[in-house]
Amino acid sequence: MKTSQLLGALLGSVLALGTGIAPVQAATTDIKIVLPEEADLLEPCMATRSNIGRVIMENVSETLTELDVRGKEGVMPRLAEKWEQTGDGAWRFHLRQGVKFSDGKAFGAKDVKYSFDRIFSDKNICESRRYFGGMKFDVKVVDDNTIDFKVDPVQPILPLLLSLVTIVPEGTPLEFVREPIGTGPYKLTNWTPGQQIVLNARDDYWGKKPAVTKATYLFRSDPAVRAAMVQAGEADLAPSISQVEATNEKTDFSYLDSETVYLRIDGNIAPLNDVRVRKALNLAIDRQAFIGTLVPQDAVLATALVPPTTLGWNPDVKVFPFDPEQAKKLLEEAKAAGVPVDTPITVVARTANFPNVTEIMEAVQAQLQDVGFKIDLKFVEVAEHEVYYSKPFKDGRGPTIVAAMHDNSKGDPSFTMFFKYDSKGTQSGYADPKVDNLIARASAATGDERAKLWSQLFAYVHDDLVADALLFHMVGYSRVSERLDFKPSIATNGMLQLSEIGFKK
Amino acid sequence: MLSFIRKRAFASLISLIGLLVMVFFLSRLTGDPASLFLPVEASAEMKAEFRALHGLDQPLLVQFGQYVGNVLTGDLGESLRKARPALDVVLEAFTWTLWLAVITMTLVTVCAIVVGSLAAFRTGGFFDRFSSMVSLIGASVPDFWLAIVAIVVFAIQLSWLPTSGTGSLSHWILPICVLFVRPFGIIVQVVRGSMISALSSAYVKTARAKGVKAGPIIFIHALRNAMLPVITVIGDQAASLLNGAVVIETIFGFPGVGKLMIDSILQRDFNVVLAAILVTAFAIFLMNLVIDLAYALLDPRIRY
Amino acid sequence: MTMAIPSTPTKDAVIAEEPSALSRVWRMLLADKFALCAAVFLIFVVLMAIIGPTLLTDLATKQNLRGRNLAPFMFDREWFMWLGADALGRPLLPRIIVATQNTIMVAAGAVVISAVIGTLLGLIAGFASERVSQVIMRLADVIMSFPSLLVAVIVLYILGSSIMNLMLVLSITRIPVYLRTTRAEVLEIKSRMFVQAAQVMGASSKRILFRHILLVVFPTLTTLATLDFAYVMLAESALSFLGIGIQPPEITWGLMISQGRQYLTNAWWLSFWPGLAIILTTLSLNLLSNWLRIALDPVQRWRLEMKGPKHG
Amino acid sequence: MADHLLEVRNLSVDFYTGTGTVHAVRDISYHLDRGETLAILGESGSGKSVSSSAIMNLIDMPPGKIASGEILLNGKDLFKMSSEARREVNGRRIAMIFQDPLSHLNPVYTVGWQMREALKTHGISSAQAQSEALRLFKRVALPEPEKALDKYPHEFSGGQRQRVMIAMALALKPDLLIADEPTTALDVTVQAEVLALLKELQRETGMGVLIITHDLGVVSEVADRVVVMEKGQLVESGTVREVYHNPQHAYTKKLIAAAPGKGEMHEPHATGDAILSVKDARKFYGGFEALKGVSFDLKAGETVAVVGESGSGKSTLARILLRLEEADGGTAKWKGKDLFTMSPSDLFKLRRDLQMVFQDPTQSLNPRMTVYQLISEAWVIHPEILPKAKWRERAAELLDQVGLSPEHMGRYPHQFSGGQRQRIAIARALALEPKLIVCDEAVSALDVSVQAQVIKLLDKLRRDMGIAFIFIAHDLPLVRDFADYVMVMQKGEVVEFGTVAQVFDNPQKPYTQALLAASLDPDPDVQAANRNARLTHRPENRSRFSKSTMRI
Repeated sequence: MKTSQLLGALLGSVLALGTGIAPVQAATTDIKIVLPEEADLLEPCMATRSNIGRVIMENVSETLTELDVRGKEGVMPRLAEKWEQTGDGAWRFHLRQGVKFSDGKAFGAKDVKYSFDRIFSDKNICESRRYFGGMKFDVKVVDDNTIDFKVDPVQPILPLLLSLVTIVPEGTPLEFVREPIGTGPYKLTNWTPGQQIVLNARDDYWGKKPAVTKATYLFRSDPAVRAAMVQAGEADLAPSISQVEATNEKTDFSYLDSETVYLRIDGNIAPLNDVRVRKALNLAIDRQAFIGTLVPQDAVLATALVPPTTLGWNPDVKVFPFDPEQAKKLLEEAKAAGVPVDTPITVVARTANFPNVTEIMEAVQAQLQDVGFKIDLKFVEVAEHEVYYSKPFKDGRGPTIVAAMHDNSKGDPSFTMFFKYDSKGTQSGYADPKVDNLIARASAATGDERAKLWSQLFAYVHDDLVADALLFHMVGYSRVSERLDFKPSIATNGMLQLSEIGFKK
Repeated sequence: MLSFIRKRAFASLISLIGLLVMVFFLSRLTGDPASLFLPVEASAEMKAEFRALHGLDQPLLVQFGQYVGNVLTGDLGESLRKARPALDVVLEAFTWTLWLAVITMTLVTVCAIVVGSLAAFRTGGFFDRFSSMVSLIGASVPDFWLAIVAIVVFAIQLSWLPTSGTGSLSHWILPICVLFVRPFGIIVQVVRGSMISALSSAYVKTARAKGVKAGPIIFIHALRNAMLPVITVIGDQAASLLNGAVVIETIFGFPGVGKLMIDSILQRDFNVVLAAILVTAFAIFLMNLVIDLAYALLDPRIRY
Repeated sequence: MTMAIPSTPTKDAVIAEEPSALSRVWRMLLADKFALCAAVFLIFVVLMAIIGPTLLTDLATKQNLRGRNLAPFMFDREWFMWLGADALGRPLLPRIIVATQNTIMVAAGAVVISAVIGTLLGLIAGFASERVSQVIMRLADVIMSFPSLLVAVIVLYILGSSIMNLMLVLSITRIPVYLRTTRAEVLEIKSRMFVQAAQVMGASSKRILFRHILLVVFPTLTTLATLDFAYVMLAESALSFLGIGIQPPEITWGLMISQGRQYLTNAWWLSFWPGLAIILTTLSLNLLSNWLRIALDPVQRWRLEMKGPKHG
Repeated sequence: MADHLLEVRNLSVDFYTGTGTVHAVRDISYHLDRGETLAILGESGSGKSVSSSAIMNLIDMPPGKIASGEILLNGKDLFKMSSEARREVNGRRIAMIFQDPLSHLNPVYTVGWQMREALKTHGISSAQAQSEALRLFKRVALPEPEKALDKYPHEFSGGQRQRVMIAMALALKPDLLIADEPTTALDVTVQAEVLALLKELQRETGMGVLIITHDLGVVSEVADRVVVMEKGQLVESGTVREVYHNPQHAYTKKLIAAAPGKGEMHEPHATGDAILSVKDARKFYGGFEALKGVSFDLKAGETVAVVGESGSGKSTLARILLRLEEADGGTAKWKGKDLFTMSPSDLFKLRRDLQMVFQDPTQSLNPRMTVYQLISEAWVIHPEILPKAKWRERAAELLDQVGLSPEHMGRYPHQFSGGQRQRIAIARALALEPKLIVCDEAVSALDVSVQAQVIKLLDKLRRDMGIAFIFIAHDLPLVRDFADYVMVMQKGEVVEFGTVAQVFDNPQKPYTQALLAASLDPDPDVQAANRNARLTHRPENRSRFSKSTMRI
């Protein structure tokens, strides 16, 4: 049995060798996309994970709603045509008609309910479940094309949340699947693990037929290699390449990629529990010096953990200036007040967390040391990083700063603020009642009120609490073959809609 | 003969069991796969559910008992991340590695034997000094460094070969060439040393006294005698290739078992790690057996 | 009988004059120019490893974001910029020199630990009963097939990443090499006449093992360790390259290659120089090990001694 | 002049080494005719093999160089031929057999393959080569020649292997056969047979034979003429009888004088009780009985020689007496205590009394220890013998006693010659002040002249210190000058035991007689007589030979 498998695999690879000798120039509407990391699953309910989402999100599996990341339209219809909030805070969604799954089955309200039930099943661990923590759902099928969501507590941003839930046909196994069935414009036609994933355009798609007829995904971990492949014509699109490689104006585009780099401070431990020390820390870092050197020219200095496109982003909050003298003064003040500023502070960073992480952190270390901090820089691999980053924190730990990168491309701060600043947040280093209060109020509010409350929170966290040292909103670079018409967006990190790709005439 | 194989198999089985036990328990000391599989924002409950789903919440000994039970029925468990049987994942990757190793080692063996033998025939001559230098440098170059330099030169600057990945025959050239260098350097030196002593041996003198030509003296009389230490080294080198040329596979995006192993270790995908170790250890056992048989084949004085 | 070279011509007449050990080593080194260069280079490397960090650490860690990836061979600049600068504008030449200490220390530590443990186990395995020997050999098999990367991740996760722990990781994976070699040698030497002669004199097993057998195995082990030093250096740099070895801000040559990797297309020197340092060092070690193989063997030593400049 | 089959004229061969040029042979000349046998006699380092290597083109150049001279084969200068032509000469016109046929036969090919290769190299077809090989194997009287062709060298006994070599050499009926120490590693009876075979074949084919040897006995047995070499120079030549009876050169005289077996025979004179009394000692290796109940007594200051061919159990006896191996039966009383069953602590004390000198001093001295370390180790192990302060002094004394300069204490064994090394080994044994020394082939590996010196040393020690010896040897004449008693062993049994005079002058058992008859006497006249005597023993001889080969 096992030997026959092995033999089969051997034979298969011989064939692969034989057939792959000359890469036939396929139809001009076929494209190849080279990604840094292979999807280990193609599970629709895991599509919020970037390595999966880039392949299947809105290409194979669609959602009820969709966030407009290019314009200012906010949440747009996708599989739901429209929706409204009923009196008791529940939401009613009216579904699109005439939609078919790629296996031929018609799409209806029962599929939506099934998709929700599946997420909460104990037969799997769907990642999208995390967006609904602490919520009770009551999903009712009204008719084939109408569905009601009653959520406790009331969710003012439910339509936005539903942009994260992919719809699978009723009857999909509860366990993770490797061959997703969806309503999207493409279907999965080939997946050779370790080598490629192929999507083909569907003829029976409900919407506008996309220009790309076939997309082949390849995976290379080295950014230089990815860039070189587009240059050499081995691929048409490399959604993320490194800044160093992005040298060709015609093919290389930068985009704000919703990743924010920051130093998470554990404000429970002296001397970091002193706000003067935290302020000194912020003043000691010469953020501007990184721009255009270790951090791409187009990167933006951060004043909040969410990118400027997010609801409630506060333009009045200003970046801390680089002022080592002031920093030294603050440190002295703190020292005079009995704060143990000489305690060595451990800065933990993750290897290969973001481009140039080593150099950036070494530079930050040097800058901090220049104003008198004692810094131990420690690089760890992902599993260990997680131990430092998330609660429960270790007892008896020393003062610790964790360099991390946070991604929120979803337009609302709620996906960020609770986790990072609330006293119950898993990565929060603070227990500040005012922060907790603002987060609770903002999460429940709607419209302008919501934006205002978030704005207040951003200002408080940055200026008064000085919770962390925010660094940069990072920029990604894509290399796009000259025959393609495509501009990357803030969502490109987690989602790559093939329907947005056109061809230059 | 059979009893020899049986004895070897038994010894290997013991080693394999020891290996499994150590890897099983030690790897579980290296952190929680749940927090790696799930996003950082995931709640403690979700993590607990993940552990329950994969039986990671059980006491270690219970987990081990279950694992052993499953292994005995031929089930090596599922990959935590890929929702596929771990063995399938490993065999798929191992096939690639096997090809890479077989092709590389075949080339290495042939080239090293020819070069080493010729160098030994005229010790101290130009060819000898040249090949000694080349092989020494070959044995000294860090392969990952060579790999990235090769990519820059041949794939990026000259665009002769694809940068990495798989798909066509040309994709194999760079990885094989890079992997070739070090074993070649090492084996040439062993062949040379072994051939020098074989060529100065008494039976070669006899052959010369018989009037045998130089070619047959080198490649028939001396070589077969010189092969014993050489195949030991070939075996060692092949074993390290079978274990997966981790760095090279990573750099060239080659979906082999070495890359799978490092990925699985970093992701704490225990079942895949264990399956990968089992498969490679078994392959290495088979290879060592073949080498032992080759000893007997080459030298009639060795009988098992 | 022998015909290549007639056995030492001065056979019965006078016993070969014996110069002091040091001058003998020197003369044997002179006889092999490659080995001489290798030895000189290695001494230089070791010197750098010892004094480099104290002299140059400040220079090597001084960042200058405006001088990033400065190209090499700008001889009009200060000497330490001659090999260029890295992504933080730190001069490469002092960095390579400072990194020597970690690189050499890890390799040396790993070699010493693995050689001592491996040799001891090998001596025991070769001399003890069949059963003990089998247990040890199986243990060696287990270590051999234990993926070294997994060892690295386990040790570094549990004990944290440090130079000491990296030594530990690398030495664990190299123990079987010494173990097997020593055991094989012991098995062979055990049956030699001088061991029996010692037995006849009433020497204890311990004495035979350590005074007689170890003495004879020692040169083989020295040669092996020299060779292994090169291997461990490469392994260390590969680990650092994969990101599971030494972590910044500590530096080793392997780590420097890894850090320079992303700049290969536009600043090749970042990876090239440390790579060259590794090549030269391993090459020297290989050359020296080849020389040691001959120099430590009294039967072959004459080849070197005879080649020495004007002798007797 | 051109009539000679082979003529070596003014040959000088140099070897380049770092120290300068070594003149391996200097200006030597000799000739050889068809049907004639010429012996080159010399000790190790004399360069006796160099000229034959030059004939066969076996000298590696560099480092070797033919400095001058010519070698004429049937009047044609070999040095003027192309290397291809010389390759053709090798095997076809001149063939060669060597000492130690085991290492000179390729271990990984069957002897049949190697035979056929010799034939096919010179243009014989495969089928013909096969039948020819079989014929030759029959001719050299290999048992079961058909099967023998498919066997590997290690599956034969030493004598059979030399027969294979001879068959291979004679495959193409060469004009000249060079035999380089063809019988050195063989038992005496086998040696006699191989030499006889060579003579027989020479008579048949009329070839010239050039035999290179260190053994005067071999010269007197087979050669017509002899040339004597010393340190690369030809010091004497002439017919065998002339040279033996009327040596001109001092070196030749020394060689002839050193040949053992001509001195006075000892008469046992020791009195008192036996210090060692062996009764019925037995040893098994698996199912094979290596010692089948050996008994003898030894008094203080006495020497028992144990003589036998390989496989006779003589070394096993030594090993069990020294407890290097455990005996499987019998007793050996050392001063009343059975040393076979002695407790470890008693055994440890016994080690002082009982010492051993091994065959090969190169191997029995740890190459990494200095002479001082080697000797003083005895006192490290047995500290009660001597306080540490006196070690150096005593070591110097011992070295002086064995005839070595005490200044050499700091040197390593490889810096000494073979004979000197054996003296070191003896000094080491003496350090423990033993009562009995077991010498296991202690002088077999040494040159004849050195052999004589070492024997003289041992004899002196016996006289001065009253040490008893068990002297194990395969060579009878050697024993004759040194032993009090001789014990002849065969297949694990004592065949004959008696005083030297009894055994040598009046051997009782046929095996002893055969042994005596087979040993070669340096005197060509004596040897001729022996040869005639041996012919009468021949049938019995053959049967013993085949049995012994089964066993090895």
